[in-house]
Amino acid sequence: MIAKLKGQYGSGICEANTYLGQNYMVVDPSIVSDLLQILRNREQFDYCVDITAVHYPEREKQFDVLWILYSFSKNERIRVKIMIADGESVPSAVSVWATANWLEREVYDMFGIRFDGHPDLKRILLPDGWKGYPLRKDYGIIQQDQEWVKANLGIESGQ
Amino acid sequence: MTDRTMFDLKPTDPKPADDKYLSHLELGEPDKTFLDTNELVINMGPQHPATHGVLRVILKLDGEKVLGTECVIGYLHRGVEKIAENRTYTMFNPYVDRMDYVAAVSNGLGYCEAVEKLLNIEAPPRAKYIRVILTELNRLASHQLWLGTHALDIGAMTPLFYTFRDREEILKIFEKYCGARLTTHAFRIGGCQYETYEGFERDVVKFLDFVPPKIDEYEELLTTNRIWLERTKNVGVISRADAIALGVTGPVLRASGVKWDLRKAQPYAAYSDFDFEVPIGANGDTYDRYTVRMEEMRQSLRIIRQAVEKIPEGPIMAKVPKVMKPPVGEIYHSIEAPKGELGYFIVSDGSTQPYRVRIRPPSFVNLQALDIMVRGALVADVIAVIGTLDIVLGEVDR
Amino acid sequence: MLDYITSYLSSNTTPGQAGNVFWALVYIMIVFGGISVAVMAMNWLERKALAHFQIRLGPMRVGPHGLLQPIADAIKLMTKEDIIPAEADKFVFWIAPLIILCASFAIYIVVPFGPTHAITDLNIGILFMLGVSSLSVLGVVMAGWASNSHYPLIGALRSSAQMVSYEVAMGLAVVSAIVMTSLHGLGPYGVGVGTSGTGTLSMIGIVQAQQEQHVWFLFKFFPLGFIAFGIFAIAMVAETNRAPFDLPEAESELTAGFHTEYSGLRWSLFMLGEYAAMIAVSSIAVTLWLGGWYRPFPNTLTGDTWDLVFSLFPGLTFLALAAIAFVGVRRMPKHPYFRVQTIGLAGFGAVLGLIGLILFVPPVRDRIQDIYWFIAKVAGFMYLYIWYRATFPRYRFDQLMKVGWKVLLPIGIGVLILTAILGVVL
Amino acid sequence: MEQAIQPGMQPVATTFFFYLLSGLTLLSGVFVITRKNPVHSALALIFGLLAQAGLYLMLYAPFVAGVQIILYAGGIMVLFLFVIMLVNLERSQREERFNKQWVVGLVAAVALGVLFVVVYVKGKALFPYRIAQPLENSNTQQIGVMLYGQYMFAFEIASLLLLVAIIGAVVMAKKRI
Repeated sequence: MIAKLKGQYGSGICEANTYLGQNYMVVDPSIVSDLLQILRNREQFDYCVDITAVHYPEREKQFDVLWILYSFSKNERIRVKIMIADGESVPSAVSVWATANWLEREVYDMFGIRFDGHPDLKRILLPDGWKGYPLRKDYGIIQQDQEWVKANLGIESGQ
Repeated sequence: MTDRTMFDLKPTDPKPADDKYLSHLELGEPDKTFLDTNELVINMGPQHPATHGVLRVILKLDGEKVLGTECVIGYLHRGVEKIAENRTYTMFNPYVDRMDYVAAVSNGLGYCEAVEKLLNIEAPPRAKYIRVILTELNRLASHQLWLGTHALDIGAMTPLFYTFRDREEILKIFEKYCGARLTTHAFRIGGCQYETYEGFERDVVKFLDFVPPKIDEYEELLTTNRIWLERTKNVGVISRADAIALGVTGPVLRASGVKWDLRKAQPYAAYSDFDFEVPIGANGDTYDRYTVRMEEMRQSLRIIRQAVEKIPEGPIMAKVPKVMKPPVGEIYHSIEAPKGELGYFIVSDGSTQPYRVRIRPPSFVNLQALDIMVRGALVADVIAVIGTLDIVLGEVDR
Repeated sequence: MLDYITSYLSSNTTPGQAGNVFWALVYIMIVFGGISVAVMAMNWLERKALAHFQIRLGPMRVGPHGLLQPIADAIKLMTKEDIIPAEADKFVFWIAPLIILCASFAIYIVVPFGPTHAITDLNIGILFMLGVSSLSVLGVVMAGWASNSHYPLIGALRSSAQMVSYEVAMGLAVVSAIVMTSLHGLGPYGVGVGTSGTGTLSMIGIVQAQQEQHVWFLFKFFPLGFIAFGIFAIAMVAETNRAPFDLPEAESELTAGFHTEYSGLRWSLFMLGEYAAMIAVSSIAVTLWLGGWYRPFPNTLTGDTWDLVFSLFPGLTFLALAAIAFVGVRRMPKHPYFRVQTIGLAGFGAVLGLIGLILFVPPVRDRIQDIYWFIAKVAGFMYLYIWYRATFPRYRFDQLMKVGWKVLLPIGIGVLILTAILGVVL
Repeated sequence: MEQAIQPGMQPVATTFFFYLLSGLTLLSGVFVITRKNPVHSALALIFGLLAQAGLYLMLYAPFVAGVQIILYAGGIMVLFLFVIMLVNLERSQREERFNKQWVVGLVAAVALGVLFVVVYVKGKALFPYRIAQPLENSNTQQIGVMLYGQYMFAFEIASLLLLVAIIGAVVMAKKRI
């Protein structure tokens, strides 16, 4: 499969490897939209387990965005990873897997990564007017949106 | 028309500002008669007896028919993933119990196994067996709690008390084993902290003999009850294709006819040693989800019985370094929690604290299916479907 | 004065018929007071019985075995803050519970607890009952609307649609009972005797017709009477908004339905109305189908011996209750903390036993008979209400309507037509 | 007190009740047209109908009274309330309440007034001072006999009319049958 994909995309697949028995590939953000389609339709990864992101503030391309996929017919998992810089947006996978809807919203909520083509991209766990993206590394663990807390809860601080 | 609906009956100020009464033509929208119905937007929750916590569902209704829903979640958000980044691997272990608090043991199992994988160690067989016994007991407790509350939502009060009576026996075993009943923190990375107490096996076997007639009792109250059938059959149907596309897992997926259980598909702990069935449903309706869960309870009992019979002697803790520093790398490990696939994606940067812990909560993903399951149904069905999804808000919001 | 009372007791008309204002007032006091007490007792019994269905104990703290719980509840409800939502329509909000209460209590005007133990015997008794009970819908609708809130309004809509629908089925079942009063056929199984007479709408007349025909209407034209009774028994549960038809107050969907916004005394008026209505419709069912105040087998098991045997039942019942109370005393924990409770329970048992003994005194024994059998039959229905609540899940709204219109109504019409035909043919 | 127990109806304060009920009827009639909130109007109408039922009872027509309560107060008015509550009241409250059709109203009022006066003047001749009291017990029976005997045809026509109304309502309400 990897070979086939490599043949198709060449250098678009930067790395395809296995770590602790788990397959993952790192791909170029430009091909990820197509690649997910192909994985879903041709390679039968019909179940999108999870979409998430990791923040590396010291890197130039600050964010890893990951898709964890599973194929019922092959009983196989694969992780697709791309690296993007802050402010870059990612193609949405909602049209490929309906479940991506909330998962992408959560990534947006926590990291501020925008997904192009998402039908309703807004915060999901945090309140709508909240400022800041808590799972970024520069967001402190006791940090909070003081303004929001004051305005909506009528208290000085949530701590 | 403003966003006031037909149900906003009493105006705050019936007179217009200029204090002049208008004929109905002057009021505009002359083609709109009073017989035109408006949609009613109703807010279910966050404090509502049937939303199982602080779920808020905004329902758009036409009469009693549901045109659409929107879930507003996050009222119980505690930033568990952020906390993980600021604690060591060991310190974070008890936190996961607080997510799905009715199935805390499963949460702990998933986390411990994920970290073990990252550390490249394996728990000893005896620990694995203890883990299986406790996890399956916990699955039973979780399903019992689900059944009680689900039946209560549909209006049958009595099963709630029956299930809580029997769940109590499970919690007693937990309490005897580790001192806690709900958020047990039963497992440690690398095995189990505690050896089973004196008489543990006897207690479990006694429970195994005690509970099957009780499950029959629940079924007697519900399974063939005509009202129950009418309330659950063909309600909240989700097709196989939709279920897969929406990524729902656990009993919800199996009720739609997908025979997929992580305990079979990718066995973890000691599950490969046991013989059990994976029940599936045919129609993907609320009744199928009910029967699937009921059968799962029985299968759990089967697994526990085998585990108690075959439990090996030996150590319960693997050799684990005092200071855990997993090598740089990423791991995704998932288990079959009572509610579906519970996954942990852990990124290690080689330090004592995880660089990132992503928890893939089954309730969160399953809840997303609520919308398509209740479209075109009635308000009462929304309650039934929320119940049948078996969500725990602690896990949805983390 | 004593003569006056005894002369009244030996008369054979109800105070309403006699046009006797004084006795009518006395009866009204007794009946309404009795019903209020019965509602409290029912409240306690329901909580207790439901608890035992559900392997709980129920109220145990206030008084021995929670016997004083209803009183504590009543005091609590009366002293609670009475909240009226700011945007509510004050007048309608205020009057709604009163309407429900009046409607459910007014039914008792025609309920015959015995041949003379009724406030009055209207010759349109059953019609009056149907009319008055339909008025409680108004209270529900008004309460839901006046609260100016979504849940109560939906609850009120559901409730009124439900009550109006089931009234139709109920009416049909009632009509077949009325038809039976004028038809003296023996039915396929030859139960009863053929006499001559005209039909009646009067509640006392209906009971007497059953006695004359030597058959409870439940068994008349078997199984027609049975089916009609079944329809009534289902419709009356729906009519009183009780499980499994308790959609208007479906707590898991609509929090508390039409009385969500009510609190304190006003809320308790709703509850009082609901329970009073439950007892009222059960009384109607007993009157129409179960031979009203007559003891079992009044025509076959005749003679002094049987009369004596059946007249012992009231006293025996109270003695049995007293015995249960004394068993409870024996089982009370022997701890000083429980001493007051133990003494209280023993006292309660003693009172019950005393009442039982009084009921053995021949004059009392004879007079109390009618009322005892009537109440015993009604109590059976009350127990059914609790049993339903413990057993059944709740119907969905469309299913409820389906049952009402597509099942009960056609069957009701069929039964009515068949009854009429059978009555003419046989 | 001693002779209070006697069989047969004893009219109790008839005149008082007549004026009480009539007054209630009139008062609620006035309320029906003057209340701004249609729900209040409907409630007033219900009270009026109940008071009328009381008047029927005084005329020894219990069956009519019972039917009045069941059908009007219990049935029709509930549906009325239903409709009114679901209509956008905010709008209707901002609309003009009276149509200002003074001429028509005046004509109608004058016509009614004339009729009333004529009946009052001639009534004593037209009707006997006190009509024979029908027996309360046979009233219901007589209505039945009348409806299914003498007025059979009219009765059936009326039921046919109702059937048409039902079908019409279903056709109008259902978009697709």
